[in-house]
Amino acid sequence: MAKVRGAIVVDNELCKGCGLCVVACPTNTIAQAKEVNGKGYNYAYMENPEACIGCANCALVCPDSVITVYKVKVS
Amino acid sequence: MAKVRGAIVVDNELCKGCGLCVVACPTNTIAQAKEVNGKGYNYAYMENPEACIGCANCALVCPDSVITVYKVKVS
Amino acid sequence: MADIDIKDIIREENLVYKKTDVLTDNVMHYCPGCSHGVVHKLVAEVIEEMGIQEQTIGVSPVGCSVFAYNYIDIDWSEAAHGRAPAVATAIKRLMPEKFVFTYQGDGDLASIGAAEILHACNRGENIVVIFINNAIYGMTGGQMAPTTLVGMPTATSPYGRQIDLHGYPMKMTEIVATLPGTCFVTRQSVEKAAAVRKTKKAIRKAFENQKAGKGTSFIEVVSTCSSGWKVNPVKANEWMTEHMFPFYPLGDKKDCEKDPAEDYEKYMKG
Amino acid sequence: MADIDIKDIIREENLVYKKTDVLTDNVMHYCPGCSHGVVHKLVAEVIEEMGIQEQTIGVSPVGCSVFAYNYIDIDWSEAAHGRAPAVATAIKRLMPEKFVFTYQGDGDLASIGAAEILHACNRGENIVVIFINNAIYGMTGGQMAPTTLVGMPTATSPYGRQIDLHGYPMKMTEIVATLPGTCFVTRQSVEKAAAVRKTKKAIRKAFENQKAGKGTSFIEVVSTCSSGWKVNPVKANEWMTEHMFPFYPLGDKKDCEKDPAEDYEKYMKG
Amino acid sequence: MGELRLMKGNEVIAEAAIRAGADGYFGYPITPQSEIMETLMVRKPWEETGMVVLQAESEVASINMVYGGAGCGKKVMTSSSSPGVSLMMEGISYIAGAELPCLIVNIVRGGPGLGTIQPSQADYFQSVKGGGHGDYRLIVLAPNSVQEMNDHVGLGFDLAFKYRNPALILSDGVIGQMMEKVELSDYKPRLTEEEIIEKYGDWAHIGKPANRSQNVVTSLELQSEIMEKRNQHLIEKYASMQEDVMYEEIMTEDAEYLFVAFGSSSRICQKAIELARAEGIKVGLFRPITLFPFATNQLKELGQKMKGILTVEMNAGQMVEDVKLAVECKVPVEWFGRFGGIIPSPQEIVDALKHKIIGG
Amino acid sequence: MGELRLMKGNEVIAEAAIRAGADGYFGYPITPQSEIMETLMVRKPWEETGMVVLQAESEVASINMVYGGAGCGKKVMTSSSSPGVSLMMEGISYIAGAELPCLIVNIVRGGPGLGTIQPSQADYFQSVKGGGHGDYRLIVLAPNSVQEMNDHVGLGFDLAFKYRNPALILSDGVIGQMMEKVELSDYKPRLTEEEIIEKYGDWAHIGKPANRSQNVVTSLELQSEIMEKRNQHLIEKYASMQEDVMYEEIMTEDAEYLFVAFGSSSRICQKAIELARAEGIKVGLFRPITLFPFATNQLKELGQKMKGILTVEMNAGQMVEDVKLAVECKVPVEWFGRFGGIIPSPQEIVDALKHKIIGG
Amino acid sequence: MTEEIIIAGFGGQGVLSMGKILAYSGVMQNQEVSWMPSYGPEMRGGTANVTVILSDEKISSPIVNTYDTAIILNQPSLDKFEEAVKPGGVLLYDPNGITKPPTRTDIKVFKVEAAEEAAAMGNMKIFNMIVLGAYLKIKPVVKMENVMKGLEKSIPARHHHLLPLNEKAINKGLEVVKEVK
Amino acid sequence: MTEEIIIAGFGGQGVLSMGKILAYSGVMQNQEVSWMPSYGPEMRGGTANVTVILSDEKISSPIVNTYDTAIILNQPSLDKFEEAVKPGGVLLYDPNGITKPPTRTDIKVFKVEAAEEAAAMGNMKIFNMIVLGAYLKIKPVVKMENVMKGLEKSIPARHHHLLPLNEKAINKGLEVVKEVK
Ligand SMILES: Cc1ncc(C[n+]2csc(CCOP(=O)(O)OP(=O)(O)O)c2C)c(N)n1
Ligand SMILES: Cc1ncc(C[n+]2csc(CCOP(=O)(O)OP(=O)(O)O)c2C)c(N)n1
Ligand code: SF4
Ligand code: SF4
Ligand code: SF4
Ligand code: SF4
Ligand code: SF4
Ligand code: SF4
Ligand SMILES: [Mg+2]
Ligand SMILES: [Mg+2]
Repeated sequence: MAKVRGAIVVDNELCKGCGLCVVACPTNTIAQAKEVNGKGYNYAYMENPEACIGCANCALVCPDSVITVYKVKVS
Repeated sequence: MAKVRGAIVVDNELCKGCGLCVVACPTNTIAQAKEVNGKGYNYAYMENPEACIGCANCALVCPDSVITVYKVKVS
Repeated sequence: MADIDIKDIIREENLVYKKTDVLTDNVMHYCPGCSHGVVHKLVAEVIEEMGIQEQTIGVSPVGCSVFAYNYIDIDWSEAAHGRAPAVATAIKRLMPEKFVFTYQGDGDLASIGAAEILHACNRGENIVVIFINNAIYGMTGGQMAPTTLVGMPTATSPYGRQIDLHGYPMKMTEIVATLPGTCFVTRQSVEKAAAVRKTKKAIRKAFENQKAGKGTSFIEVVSTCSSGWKVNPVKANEWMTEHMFPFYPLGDKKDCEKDPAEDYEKYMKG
Repeated sequence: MADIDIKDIIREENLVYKKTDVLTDNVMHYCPGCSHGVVHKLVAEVIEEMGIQEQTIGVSPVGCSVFAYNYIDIDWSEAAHGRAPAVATAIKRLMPEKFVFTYQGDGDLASIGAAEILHACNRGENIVVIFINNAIYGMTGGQMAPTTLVGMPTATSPYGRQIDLHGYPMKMTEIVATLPGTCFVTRQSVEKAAAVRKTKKAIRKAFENQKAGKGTSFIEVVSTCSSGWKVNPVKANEWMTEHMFPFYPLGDKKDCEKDPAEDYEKYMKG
Repeated sequence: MGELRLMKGNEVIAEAAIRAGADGYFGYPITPQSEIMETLMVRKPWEETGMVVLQAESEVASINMVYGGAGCGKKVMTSSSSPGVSLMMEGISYIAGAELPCLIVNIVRGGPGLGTIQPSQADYFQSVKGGGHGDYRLIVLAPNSVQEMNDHVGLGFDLAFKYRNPALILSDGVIGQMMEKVELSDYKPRLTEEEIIEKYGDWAHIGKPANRSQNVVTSLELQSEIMEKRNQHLIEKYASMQEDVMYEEIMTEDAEYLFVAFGSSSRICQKAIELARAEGIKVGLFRPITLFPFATNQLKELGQKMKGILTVEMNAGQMVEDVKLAVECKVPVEWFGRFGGIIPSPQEIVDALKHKIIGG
Repeated sequence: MGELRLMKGNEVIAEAAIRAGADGYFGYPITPQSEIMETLMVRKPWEETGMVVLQAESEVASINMVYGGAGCGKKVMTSSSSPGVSLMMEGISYIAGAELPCLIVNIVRGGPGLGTIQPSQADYFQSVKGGGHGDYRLIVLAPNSVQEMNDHVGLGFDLAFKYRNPALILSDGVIGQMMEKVELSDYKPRLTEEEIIEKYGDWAHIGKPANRSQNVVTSLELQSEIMEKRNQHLIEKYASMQEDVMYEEIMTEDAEYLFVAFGSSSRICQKAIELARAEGIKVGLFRPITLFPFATNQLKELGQKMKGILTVEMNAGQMVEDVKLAVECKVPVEWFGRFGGIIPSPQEIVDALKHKIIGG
Repeated sequence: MTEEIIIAGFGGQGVLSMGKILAYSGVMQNQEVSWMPSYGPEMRGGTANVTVILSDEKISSPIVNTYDTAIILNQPSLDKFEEAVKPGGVLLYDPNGITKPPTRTDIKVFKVEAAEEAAAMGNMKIFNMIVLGAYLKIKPVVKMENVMKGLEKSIPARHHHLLPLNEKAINKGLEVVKEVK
Repeated sequence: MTEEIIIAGFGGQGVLSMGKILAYSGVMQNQEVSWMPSYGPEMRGGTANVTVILSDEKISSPIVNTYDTAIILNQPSLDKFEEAVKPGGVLLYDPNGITKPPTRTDIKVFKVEAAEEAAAMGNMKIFNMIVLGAYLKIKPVVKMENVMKGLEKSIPARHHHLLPLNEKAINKGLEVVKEVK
C-alpha cells in the first residue's frame, strides 16, 4: 500500500503568525513558535513533521503565501 | 328609471389640446376645436353635450387639470 | 331621455370633479399630454384628502419636473440631479413628524442617482418616492435613459437602444422591492381613468404608510413623453401600452402589509 | 510507516505547492490573517494558469486593497473610491482583447460606488468583479459598511448596527444577480482549504467567461477583517462562519451557462 | 469658565457641534477626520439633545443631506477630507446658490488625487475661490489650535446663519489629530420648532401654513434678468462679510518683516519667529483667521509698512496671490512652502525668510 | 484647405474629436452641450474609426471612465456643463495626480447651483486654480469662435499628451450653440496598439510584457518624502507649460487702454473696440487663449504701457485677479461683467471703460 | 457690407432653419457669417429666435443688440424686437396673429402674408421660405443661386426632392411682400 | 520651562497613551501641553510616535524637529530619532530588541528594562507605565500626584481599578532606570 509523506517550508521571516494554517491542517502538523520573528510574529513551523501528508491545505489558506509544500509517495 | 346627465367645463385658454380627454371619454362627448386658443392649441370642448354622463374620466386623465365635471340625476 | 339644460347641470351643487386647491393656478410648463401633469394632480389630491398640506415637504428633482414646486402648493426643496433621496432623508430625519416625498424622473433616479435611491430604500427611510418612468431624458431633449427600451430611438441612441452598446433597460422597481427597507413597491400608470384611480390609491397608501412609520414606499408611474418620443400624446399612450407595459408590468411588487414578517425573515435568512 | 527524511521530501521534484510567480515578492501590508492576501493569491494563480499575465489589467479600489498593485505582477489602475467599475468599463471597451477585473471592498463597491457597479453590471460590461465583503471599512479604521450585520459593533456603530439608525445590511450579490448584464454571480469564501479551492474555481470561471465575451462575472468573497472586528484571525473565521454565512449564504446566484435563454426571456418579460 | 479638557481637534469638532445645538451631522469616513463621526456615534447625541447623526453612503450623499437639512432651518454639518470634499463641489455650489446656512469641515490631506493622508493646506483655492461652479463664496475659517476647533464650530454656525451661507472650517491633520487643552463651550439648546418658525419661517421648508406662501429652496432661475439679480445679491452679500473678518497679529509692533500664514503653518511660524528674533531678525506674523472674508485692508495697512513679506503655506503657493493683491504689490511678497504631507520646520522658515526676502 | 462647413460649436467638438483620432468619449447629457454626445451618436465613429462613445450613468462615472481610458494611453475625452463639471472635481484631481492626458470640455452655464442654462464664464477659478483638491493645474483653452472649437480639440489633445496632463476647453453657450464657418481638420488616424506601446509603453496600463516592470496608474503615495517629490515635479511641469502659452492682441499697436477678455466675451469686446474707436478712444484687446498657462509676461509687457485696463468677464470678477498679478498693480485694472446668463452689450462695455478707467 | 438680422417667432415656425439657410447662402458666396440661436427654456412651445450676421469682414460679436433687419413672426417677438431695429433699418412681419402692428416711423416696415400664402399653396412647411423670399426682395444680400446652394447644403439629402417647391415658395415671397406706409 | 519629548516605538506598545498621560499630567498642574501623534499608514503593525510638549508658556509649534527628550522603544525609532535629541538632551530607551544601541556622547543616555520588568510583574500592559516612571525619574517635569490625576483622567472609568497597579509600575520605573555611561 502506497503511503504519502509531505513537508512544508514556512518562510519564517515573512510569516505573520496568523495561525490560519494551524487550524487548516488536517493532521495537526503545524504549530506557532514560542519565539517571534523580526517583525514580532510567532511564526508557524512543523511541530509534527511526520504527520504531514502534503495536502497543501495550509498553503492554500495562508494569506501571505509563505508556505511551500512538498509531497512524496512512499510505499 | 333614474338616468344620469353630466357636463364638463373646459378652461379653453388653459387647455393644451393634447386630446387625452377625447379618447378617455366613454361616450364620445368631447372633441377638439378646429380653432386654436391664444397659445395655438386646439382646445377640447363638448361636441355631444347630451352624451355626457359626468363620469369624470376626462378630468381624471387631463394633465393640466382644466376640466371641471358636473353631474345630475334625472328621472 | 330627460331633457335638461346644460346650464342646469353646471351648478355648484352638481360638481363632481374639479381641480384641487392644493394645485396652484400656475400654468404647467409641461408639453401637451405630459404624464407629469396627471401625477402632480394625484399627489396634490392625496395631500388634500389627507389634510396634510401644511405638513408636507416635497423634493423635486432635476428633470422636467424640476419646477414641481410651481404647481403643488406646499413647501419644497429642489434637489441636485439624482440626490433627492439624500435630501429627503435629511428632511425626514430632522422633522420626523412631517410628510416627505421625492418626485423623480428615470434619469434622475435610475442613472445618476442610483446610489442614493438604493441606500435610502435600504435604510428604509420613512418617505414616499414617486418615480416617473418615461424611458427618456425629457428635460434635456430626449436622450437615452437607463429605462429606455431596447430598440427605442433617442437623441443619444438614434438607431435605437442596442444592448451591446448601451446595456439593458433597468427595472428599478424590481430592484428596490428586494430591499428590506421598502414596505410598499408598486408600478402604476396614468394613461386611462381606471389607471389614474389606481395610481391615486397607491399614492394614498404610500402616504398612509409614512404616517404609520413603515419605511420607504416606492411608486413607479410608467409615463409618456410625447416630445421625447416624437409622437402625439394619444399615440404616446398607445405606444406605452403596447411596448412599455410588457417590459414594465404594472402592479404591486411588494406590500408589507400583506406579510411583513415573512418578508423580513426571508431577507435575513438570505 | 516508511521512514523518510524531511530533506528527501523537500526537493524540487516533490514540489506540490508554491507561491505563484504572478505574485510579486513584496510583503503584503495586510494585517495577519487578512482575507485579501488569500484572494490576491487566487487571482494571481488563475492569471498564471490561464497564461494571461501580459494581457490582464487590474483595477484596485480605495480600501485596504488599494495597494493590490504591489502584489499582483500585472499592469494596474488605481481607481477613485467606488469608481473601479467605471474605470474598468473604459479600459475594457478601449482594449477589448485584454482581460480586465476590478477588485473592490464592500465600502467601495456597495456604498459610495453603488451606482457604478449597478450600471456596469447592467450594461453587461465584459469584466470580472471581485468583491471582498468583510462587513467593515478596514482601511479607515473599522467603520460600518453597508454590509455590516445587524448588531455588529464598528467604530461608527459602537453599540452595534441598528436597523432604525443605519438601515439593513445590503446583499449586493443578490441585487446584481437580478441584472441581465451579469452572466455569473456567486458568493464564496476563503476560510478553509475547500472554500479556497471553490473560490479559485469561481475566479477561473469568471475569467473564462470574459474570454468568451459573456458579460459581467461577479464574485463576492465573504471575508474577515480581524483588525476591524477586533478578534484574532482564527476567531474571525469562526465568527464569519457562524454569523456571516447565514446572512450571506454561499453559492452561485446565477450562472448563465446553465440557462442563458430562459434567464434573458424572464427579464424581458418582467 | 467652561469645561477644561485635553482632546484631539477632531473630537472637539464633534463635541462642539453637540454643544452648539447642532441638529444634524451627515458624513462619510475618511482619514484623517473619521474621529469626528466616530466621536459623535459614541456620544449618541440623539439620546441627549436629539441631534441626528447619520453615516451617509458617500460624500455626495452627505452634502445633499446637509442641503436638505439646512433647508429645514436646522443647524447641520458634514466633515470630510480633500478627495471627499471635492466630491461635494456640486452640492456646495447648490447650497451657496440656494443661500442655505451650514457647516463643512475639511481636514485637508495632501493631493492631488488620492495623494497622502498627511497634513496639507493645498485646498486653499478650492475653499476660498470656489471649487464648484458659478460665482459663490464660502465663509472660510482656519483654526490653528484645538481651542479654535471648538470655537470655530459655534462661530461657523453663527456666521452661516447670519449670512445664510455655507461656512467651511479649513484645517488639517496637525490640528485635527493633535491634543491640546481646550475649554469646551457651554451647551446651547437646539432651536425648538417654534423658534425655527419664528427665525427662518420666511424661507425654510418646514411645512406651509395656510397664511403664508410657499417656501421653496432652489438655486434654479431660468430667467436671466432674475438670475443676474440673484448673483448681484450674492456679490453684495459676500462684500458685506468684511464686517466679520478675523485675523491675528503676533509681534508685529516692531516688525520689519512679516510672515503671513494660516492654520497649522501659522503655529510653525510662531516658533520660527522665536528662532529669528533670537538671531535679531525682527519678524512678526499676520494670521488670517477668516480666509474668506480675507483681511485685505488690514493686511494692506500692516504689510505696506514691512520691508518684505513671506507667505508660508503647506502647498505650492496659493494664499500668496491674495497677499500680493492685498498689499497691491507695493512690498516684495514671496512664498515658502513644503507639501505632499511634509510640514516645514521652523528653521527652514527662518532660512527661507533670509534667502527669499532679507537677502533677496 | 480642409473641409469648409457651417456648424454649431458643439457639433464641431464632436466632429473634431473624431478627426483628431480620439479613441473614446464618455459623457452624460446636460444643457447646453448635449449636442456633443448626440452628434457623436449620430456619426457612429465606432463604425468608421473605432472610436468608443458611451453615455455614462453620471458625470462622476464619465470622468472616471476618462481616467481609465487615459491610463491605457488612449485619447479620451468628456464634456459637460458647470454642475456636471463640479461633480468631476475628485476625478479631475486624480487624473492630474496620476499625470494622465485627456480632454475635458466645459460649456459653462450660469451658477451657482442649478442656476441657468444661459452662457457664463463663472467657472474660470474652478478651471484655472483647480476646483478639486490638492495642487494641480489643468491646461485651459478658451476658444472664441467655432473655428477654434475645432482647433482646440486637436491642440488640447496634443498638449495633454505633451505634458501628460488633463486639458480643459472652457467655453459657453455662445460658442457652443452658435454656427459659424469652420474649416474642419483633416482626419488623423487613431494610434495603433504598436504605436501606443512605443509612445506610452513606459507608463500606460496596456498589459505588462515579461520584459518590463509593471505600469501602475495611481495618484497615491503614502511616503511624504516621495509625495513631495511628486508635487515638486508637478510644479515644475506646470511652470514649463509657459512655452505653450497662447494669446492674441487686437488693435493694441496704438492703444492707450486695454480690454482683457477671453472666450465669448472677447468677441463682444471686439465689437466694443469698433464702437469705442468710432468715438476716438484708442482701445485694444488682449485675449488669453490659454488661460493656463496664463500669458503673464506678455500681458505684463503690454499692460504696463497702458493708461488702464478693463477686464471684461461674464462673471463676478475672476480673471481680473490674474490680470492684476500680471501687471503687478502698476496700471489701474478694473473689472466689468454681467452674469446670470446675461451677455454684456458692446456699448455697455464701452461705457464701463469710460466710467471705470478713463474717467476713474 | 454687414447685415445684422434677427428672426423671431414661435418654435415650430422654422425660424432657426430659415436663419441657417440664409447663413449658408452667405457661406456660398464667401461671406463671413454667424448664426446665434436663443436656446433653453424657450424651446418648449415658447418663442424662438436667431441672430444671423452676414458680412464681408470678420464678424466681431455674434451677439448684437440692434439689428439692420428684424423678421418677426408673432406678437411677442414684435413686442420684444421692434425697438431693436436700427433707425433706417427694416422690419418685415407676417400680419397673421399680430394684434398690435408695428408703430415705428423711422424704419421701413414690410409685411408678407406668408401663412396665408403657404396655406394657399397647401403646405405650411414652406411658410418660412415665403418669408425668406420676402426678405430677399427687400435686401438682396445673397444671390438667388447661392440661396439655392445654401438650401441644398442645409437640408438633408433625402429631402432634396423638395428643393423646387422651396424655390417656388421663395419666389412667392419675392412677389407678395409689400411695404407698409 | 519647556520640555519637548518624542516617544516612539511599535504600535501596540502604548506609546500614544503614555504620551497622553504625560500631557494630562501637565494639564493637572496648569501647564500648557500639546500631544501630536504620527498617524496614518504607520498604524498597522508599523511604528508609532507622539510628540508631547509641556511648557509654562503658550506652545507655538506642536511639531518640532529636535527634542529635549527621546523615549525610544524599538530599533527603527532609535535609528530615526537619536540624531534629533538636542545636544545635552536625554535619550531613554528599552534595550529589549535594540540591536544597535545609541552612540551619541553629547547627550545623556538612559535605559530601562521595562519589557523585562513588565513580564516579571506578569502584565505586559503596564510596560509603558514603567517607561513613564523611568522618564519621570530623569525629568520630574510633573509631580507624581498630577501624574496620578492625569492617569485617572485619561483612562476610562471602568478601568479605574487598575490605577494602583499602574502606580506600582511607575514606581518600578523610577527604581530601575539606569544611566548608560
Ligand atoms: C449634474 C447634472 N447632470 C446633468 C444635468 C442635466 N439634466 C437635467 S434633467 C436631466 C435628465 C432628466 O431626465 P429624467 O430624470 O428622466 O426626467 P424627465 O425630464 O424625463 O422627467 C439631465 C441629465 C444636470 N442638471 N445636472
Ligand atoms: C472619496 C473618498 N471617500 C472616502 C475615502 C476614505 N476611505 C478609504 S478606504 C474606505 C473604505 C474602505 O472599506 P472597504 O471598501 O470595505 O475596503 P476594506 O478596507 O474593508 O478592504 C474609505 C471610506 C476616500 N479615500 N475617498
Ligand atoms: S500540507 Fe497538509 S498536512 Fe502538511 S502541514 Fe500543510 S495542511 Fe498539514
Ligand atoms: S497562515 Fe501563513 S502567515 Fe499565517 S501563520 Fe501560517 S504560515 Fe504564517
Ligand atoms: S365626464 Fe365622462 S362622459 Fe362626460 S365628457 Fe368627461 S369622460 Fe365624457
Ligand atoms: S386632456 Fe385637458 S389639456 Fe388635454 S385636450 Fe383635454 S382638456 Fe385639453
Ligand atoms: S419633454 Fe417629455 S417629460 Fe418633459 S414636459 Fe415634455 S412630455 Fe413631459
Ligand atoms: S484592516 Fe482588515 S481588511 Fe484591512 S488589512 Fe487589516 S484585516 Fe485586512
Ligand atoms: Mg425621464
Ligand atoms: Mg471592507
